[in-house]
Amino acid sequence: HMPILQWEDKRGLAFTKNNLSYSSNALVIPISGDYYVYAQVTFRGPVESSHKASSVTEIITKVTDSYPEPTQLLMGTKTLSENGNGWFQPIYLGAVVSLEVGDKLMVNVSDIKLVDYTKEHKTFFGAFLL
Amino acid sequence: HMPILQWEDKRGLAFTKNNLSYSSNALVIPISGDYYVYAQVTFRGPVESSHKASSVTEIITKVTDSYPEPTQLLMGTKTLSENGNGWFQPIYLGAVVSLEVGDKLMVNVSDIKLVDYTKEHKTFFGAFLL
Amino acid sequence: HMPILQWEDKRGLAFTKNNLSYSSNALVIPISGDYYVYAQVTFRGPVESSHKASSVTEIITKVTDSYPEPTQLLMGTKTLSENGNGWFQPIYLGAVVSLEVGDKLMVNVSDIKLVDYTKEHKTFFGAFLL
Amino acid sequence: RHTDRRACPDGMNWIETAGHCCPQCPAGTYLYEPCVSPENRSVCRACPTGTFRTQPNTLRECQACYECDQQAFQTVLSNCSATSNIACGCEPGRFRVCFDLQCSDFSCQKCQSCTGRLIQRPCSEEQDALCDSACKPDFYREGDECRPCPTSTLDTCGKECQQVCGSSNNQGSGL
Repeated sequence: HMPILQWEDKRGLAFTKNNLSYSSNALVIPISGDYYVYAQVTFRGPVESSHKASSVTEIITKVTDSYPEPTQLLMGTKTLSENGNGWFQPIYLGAVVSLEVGDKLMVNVSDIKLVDYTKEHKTFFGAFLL
Repeated sequence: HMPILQWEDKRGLAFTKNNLSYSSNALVIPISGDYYVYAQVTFRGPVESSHKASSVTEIITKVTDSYPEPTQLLMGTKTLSENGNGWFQPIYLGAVVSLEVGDKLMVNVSDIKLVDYTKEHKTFFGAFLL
Repeated sequence: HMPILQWEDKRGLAFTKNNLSYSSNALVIPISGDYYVYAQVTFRGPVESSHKASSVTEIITKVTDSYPEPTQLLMGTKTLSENGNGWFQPIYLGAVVSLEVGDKLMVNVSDIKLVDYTKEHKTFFGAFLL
Repeated sequence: RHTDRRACPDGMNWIETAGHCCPQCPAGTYLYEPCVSPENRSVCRACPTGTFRTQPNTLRECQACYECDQQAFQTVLSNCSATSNIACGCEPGRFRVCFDLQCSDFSCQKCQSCTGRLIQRPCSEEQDALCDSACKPDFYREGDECRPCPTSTLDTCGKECQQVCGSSNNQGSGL
């Protein structure tokens, strides 16, 4: 499993809750329906501690009571051609998905140490009911 | 003309139809109005048969009865700096466009052999009425 | 401050105003509420006059009567690994933000000379009320 | 009579939901509830920890503080307070490499060590150290490095080393 991105709730990573509740790193769906779900993760490196990353991946995942396994809803994945010096790379994802009340949405990333969490307008996650 | 991306309905390329009908590779608009139209195409290479691509392009196009020519609505185009070894690269596009009932929306790509069809959460296309 | 992208109304940069009014380079919010705000800027280079850019940045900014300083709402920033030859690169941003009537939205870019203005479907900016 | 929404007196802002002007909340606070009338006070609340407002305002929430990028060897120069955002710098022995003109994003690169050379300008937050091009006394050049003269016999060292270290050696002056 890819690590799940933690969304600091109190301080509010740009995290548009517009009446969606948030618990243990996931957006909880209050009413069933079609939602436009979106997330941007800004990756940056190199970072000593993590092996030399050759690509970065962001996945919006759904966990639902009616199915034991998480479902991958949307994936953005890109190879890195930066040669050693500092690099930045945002990945934006967004699409309409049908969700049931109680479903949980999460963002998984290939390597959490490569995520730029320092500014809330660079890494964000949200959804709205159509 | 750039080739049109085929949205294999059965194999279910992530294709949110939410009451939009789909026929011969196009989303057909059921009611006139402002729609948020979006598409992501994940490109990957190199692929032997296709010449060495130096860039990838994705275009959301509209075909309408009231005008003989297709209209390019949105375009995402990026040069490739990957030097020979394997690469992959998503392009996401989305915006509000005014559409008439019966208009058809399609996704054109620079080289269809470079499109990663394998997973529906990597290449998707949809729209919703505001 | 980063330069503000000019949205030439006449030349019609793809700029979906759907009942939002536009004045002096900014989208003016007519009614308070949650909006999905989005913008894509296609950058291209190299351009002689501008120093060798090592990265490109796009920021959607808000100016409001309730606060004397602009607020950065969304930021997409990417390093360039293209080595000298021609390159182009889109950055797309979109998210839900709460806005008050009279608030103004603008797009700032790291270097205005690197923005590809030529086609309105490559660089666009808009918003819609949820 | 409604004043035009722009024409609030200094220190006051138009509040759309109230339909009149209200006093601004001071820096470090946000507008919890508008004043009941322009003559009354606005109800302001302190920014919760981890958020800030540097200016007087009538906003409904404070802005989230940035964080320093520990993975990229940044350190906190000054903590986020209710009235000021966090300020980040580089760990000792590193200097800033800016990604853009404003240097809002930067990485912290290791300072060069000038081994065997005189330091023309020490490493600082803003820029790398500047080393003298020539080697220090008792050091000889090998490629673009300066190596200390061997204290024992000179037979293993190359031409450059012989030249530099040979002369100084018979004065027995070590380092």
